[in-house]
Amino acid sequence: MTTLAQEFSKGIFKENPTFRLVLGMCPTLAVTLSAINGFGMGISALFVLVCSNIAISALRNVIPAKVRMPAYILIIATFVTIVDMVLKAYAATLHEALGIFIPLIVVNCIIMGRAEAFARKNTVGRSVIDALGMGIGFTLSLTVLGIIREIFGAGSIFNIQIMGTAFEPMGILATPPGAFITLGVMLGLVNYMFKRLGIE
Amino acid sequence: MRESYKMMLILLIIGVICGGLLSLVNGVTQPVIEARAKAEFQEAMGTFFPDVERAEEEVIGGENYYLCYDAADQFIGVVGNVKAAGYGGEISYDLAVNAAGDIVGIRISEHGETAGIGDVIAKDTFQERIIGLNYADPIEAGVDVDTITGATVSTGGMISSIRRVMNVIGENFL
Amino acid sequence: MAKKLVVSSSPHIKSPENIRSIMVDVLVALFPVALMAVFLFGYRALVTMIIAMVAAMVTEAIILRKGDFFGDGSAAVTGLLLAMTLPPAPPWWVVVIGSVVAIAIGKQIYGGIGNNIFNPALVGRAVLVVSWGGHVAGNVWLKPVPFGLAADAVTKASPLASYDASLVDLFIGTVSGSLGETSAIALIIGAIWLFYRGHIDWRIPGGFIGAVFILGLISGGFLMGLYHVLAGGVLLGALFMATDMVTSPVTKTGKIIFGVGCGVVTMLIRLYGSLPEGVTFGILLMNGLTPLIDNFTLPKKFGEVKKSA
Amino acid sequence: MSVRSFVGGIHPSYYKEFTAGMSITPARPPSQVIIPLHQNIGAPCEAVVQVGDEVKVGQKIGEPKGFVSAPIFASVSGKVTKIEPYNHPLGNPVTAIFIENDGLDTPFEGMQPGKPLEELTSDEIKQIAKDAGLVGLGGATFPTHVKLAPPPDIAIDTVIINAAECEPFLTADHALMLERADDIVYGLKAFMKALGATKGIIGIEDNKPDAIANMQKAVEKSRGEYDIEIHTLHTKYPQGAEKMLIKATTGREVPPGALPMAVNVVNQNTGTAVAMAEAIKLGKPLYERVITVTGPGIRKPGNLLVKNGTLVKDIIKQCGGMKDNARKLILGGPMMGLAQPTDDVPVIKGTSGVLILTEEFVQEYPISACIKCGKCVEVCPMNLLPNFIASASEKQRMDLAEKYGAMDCFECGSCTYTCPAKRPLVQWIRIAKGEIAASRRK
Repeated sequence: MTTLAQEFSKGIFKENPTFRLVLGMCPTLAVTLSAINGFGMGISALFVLVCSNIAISALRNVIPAKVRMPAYILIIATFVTIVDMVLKAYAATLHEALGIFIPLIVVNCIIMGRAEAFARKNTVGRSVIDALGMGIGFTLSLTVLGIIREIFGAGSIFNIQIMGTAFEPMGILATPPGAFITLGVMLGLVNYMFKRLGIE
Repeated sequence: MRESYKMMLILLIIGVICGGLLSLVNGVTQPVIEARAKAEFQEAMGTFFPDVERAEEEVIGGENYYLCYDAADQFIGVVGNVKAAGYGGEISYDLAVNAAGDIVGIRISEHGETAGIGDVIAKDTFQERIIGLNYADPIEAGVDVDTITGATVSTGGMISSIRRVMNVIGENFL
Repeated sequence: MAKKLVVSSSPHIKSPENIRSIMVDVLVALFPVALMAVFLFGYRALVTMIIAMVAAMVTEAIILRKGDFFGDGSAAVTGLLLAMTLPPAPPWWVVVIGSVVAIAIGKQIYGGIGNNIFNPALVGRAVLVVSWGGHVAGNVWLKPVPFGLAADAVTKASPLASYDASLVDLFIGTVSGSLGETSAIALIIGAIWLFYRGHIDWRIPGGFIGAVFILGLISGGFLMGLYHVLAGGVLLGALFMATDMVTSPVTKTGKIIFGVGCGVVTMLIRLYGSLPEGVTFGILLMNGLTPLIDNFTLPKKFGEVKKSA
Repeated sequence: MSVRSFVGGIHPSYYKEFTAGMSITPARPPSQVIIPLHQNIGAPCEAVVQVGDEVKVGQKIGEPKGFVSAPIFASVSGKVTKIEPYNHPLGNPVTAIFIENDGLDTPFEGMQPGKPLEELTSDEIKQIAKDAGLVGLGGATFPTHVKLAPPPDIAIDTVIINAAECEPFLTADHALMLERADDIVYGLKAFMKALGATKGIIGIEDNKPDAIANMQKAVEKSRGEYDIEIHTLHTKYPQGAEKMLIKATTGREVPPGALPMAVNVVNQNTGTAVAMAEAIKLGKPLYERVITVTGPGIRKPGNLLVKNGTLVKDIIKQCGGMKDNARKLILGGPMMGLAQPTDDVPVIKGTSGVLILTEEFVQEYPISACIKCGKCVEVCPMNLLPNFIASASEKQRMDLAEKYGAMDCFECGSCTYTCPAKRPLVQWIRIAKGEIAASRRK
């Protein structure tokens, strides 16, 4: 039996959804233009993940197995719509930047994956811990990618200019190919590090 | 048979709860969203026409045009929320024309042009060539506006789109 | 018998040629081009070439953890080829980043020489074009002044944007452009050396230049066809970039298809794209198709009769 | 006449200068010969003499056990001292007959001149070839009488004498053409008569103009009688591979997996033609042959007439011994010959050369990744993709190796020679061929 601490940390390190499981690539590649976008996307997914894990775990004995998918979709879609509306009202710029990728959280593999693989088999408590771990792992990865792309692609971090006026941003990092290249290089580095540390 | 009724019932209940939750959240956020949208538009209009008090929306050819009036309800100009064909897809931009038919402002809101080349359309070097042109001017690439070398498609697309928008504005509003 | 006899399987003799000697041949072939670049654009051209080569070699030495900076020479070739695609005097850091990207991301990430899918020098250039287009592919070039020190030379648009250069200027190279692309005569001299040494054959350059010429001819007549071949980077691309062994097909038919494909994409970008020049992306695109082309053009074995349909 | 060729091939340094133009000298008689009972493609022989027997030169000592095989003869006169396994040029030890030379060279009584060629029938010629133990002397050692007996539904119209001698270093055939031109033509005529062929072709690479001139003279003598042509071939390796030779001389392409008979052609080696002539004229079976002893590692190179079963070390001793920097001993040419771990090995019918290479030829090159330069594709005479086959073999993808045509490779080694990345292409292809053949047998 894994401890709660392990349950929590696995999402951040060993089973990091972005760098280890390579899940949820669509938002990862699309929104990590800047640190704040990556962070916003991560937090949105984290919120949906936690809420849906709680709901699904709580209802795990109520929902018949045959219709669990539609039920999950309903639940997840509800939380996603809530996130969408709240962001639109209180963080309009972020909402505009994330665009279609907020509604698309519904089909994010991580959320469906955790619902199917974890929440429906575990207690509410463990599911929350799992969701928090996975969500934070996702948020961290996206933020790191966003930070890298923002520093070199725009010369700033969280919209604070840090590189001075002489710096000329590396335009390719602001484009979709830049997202692929950054992700690829990060995947390589993270896996190299894990190998060095003996974690497979 | 009984089992499938039970399934449907459970799905229905979940659906109802979800729907209720959403309408609740919507009730809180909807007014905020509307207020924000209005403020944003006001601000946008304001950059072109500082005196704007209210605007009327008109849709021509799938694009929005806002007729701006000042406090005295005097027509002061039109802002077109329009699109041009660029190299990297559509370019969305706002074009402001005053009552005399002069272009007073242009603002690129969205584009996919190549950084360092096509994105000159969002820079002053290109926009300065546009501002001040009149409805009666030819507005033609190479005649009174030059395209920018290396970004012929982006700048050329913008110029021909502006000519088209000016025609729409001229025929409908001036 | 003094020492033990060595046993190995046949053949027991090997051609003296190795990767290093091929790379040295490429460097030799690029020498007239480099010389012409320095002659046309001044000492800054030399500085750019040296920065690019040194940065490429140092990057490779660091990644491979080796002390021999020249190694098999491929990094030096990549660096020099990259420099050839750059304007005479881009900021030094642009050149360095281009070389680092070319070696690290264009080549070593795939497993080093032989395993890369895309031409490393062009990967470096593509990243630079997209990132700092203003510095490497913008609208301002130095107008070459033979024997001049170029520092205060006039700026002028690329001949592919203005279509006003004379064919003689294009042939000699007294037009604005990248270091290695302006002088057709120097490129041809270099390529003759490579032909003579057997490192390139006619198929890729023939297909490439042929396609560019024919499409140019269709678009604006014989002189326009010639103009498209001589202006811009077609000769540099066709003779030195597309012929990169690692990233082009090995089959004879495949080479022709590859060359024609490069030419067609180049011309499509030139005639219908927003960029004035399309050689870089034309070649990179076809690089991606290379394994496919090879697989579809497996040669007929000796003695094999083509099955009639 | 135009110079003929095929597509592909390489131009290595030929190193023929070591022995070119040297006349054939008989080797010093060895004190003992060790004659392996397996000397050709096909079944090994069985000894028909016993320890203690006295044998004479040309006496049959090994009887073949199958159709695709050839008898073996004593090359010296003397006493059989041992019959036991001994080192063999092909690797594993093989049962061999040890004969102590009495130095008398007493000829076997059975060696008598027979009827002249004009009076022989086709079947008689085939029988003479079989009885004389003739095999292809180019190195493949395919029994000659098998080649002379095509299936009844195939009519052979052309016999080609392979005098290309495309392997670098070797000059044995060259020497034969200078000294035994008449016998070569005689042998060719015998082959043509045996097969009922109407045309004879002698293919010679254009780096041997003196041989071409000499052969031309010999051919002139029988003009009108037989239709024999000399074809000048472009000097390149592997011009002497049978499929390449047939393509160059007749323009016909042997289909993959088929024998030259499929295109109505039979190939014979220069040395085989001479042996055929000797068998008819003198009744002499195949017990000695011309071997080129050459290479930068030998003190006195030369073209030697060597008795079957002579130990290589005896030959080397006669040629002044190895130089101090000699590092590699090869039986055959440098492209397809076999490196030997020891010089204590007898020469056999198929041994065309003794090649000693020095240090600079045996240095190890670091093998790098394939840079897909395509040079191997360009040189492959079979028009295969050696780099693809080798890479597939390296990755244990024998299915892919087969798809790319591994089984059509005849291991000429041109790809390995030319590879700038120094990749052992033909070696990997050999592995693939072995595994594919093994899986086909299953």
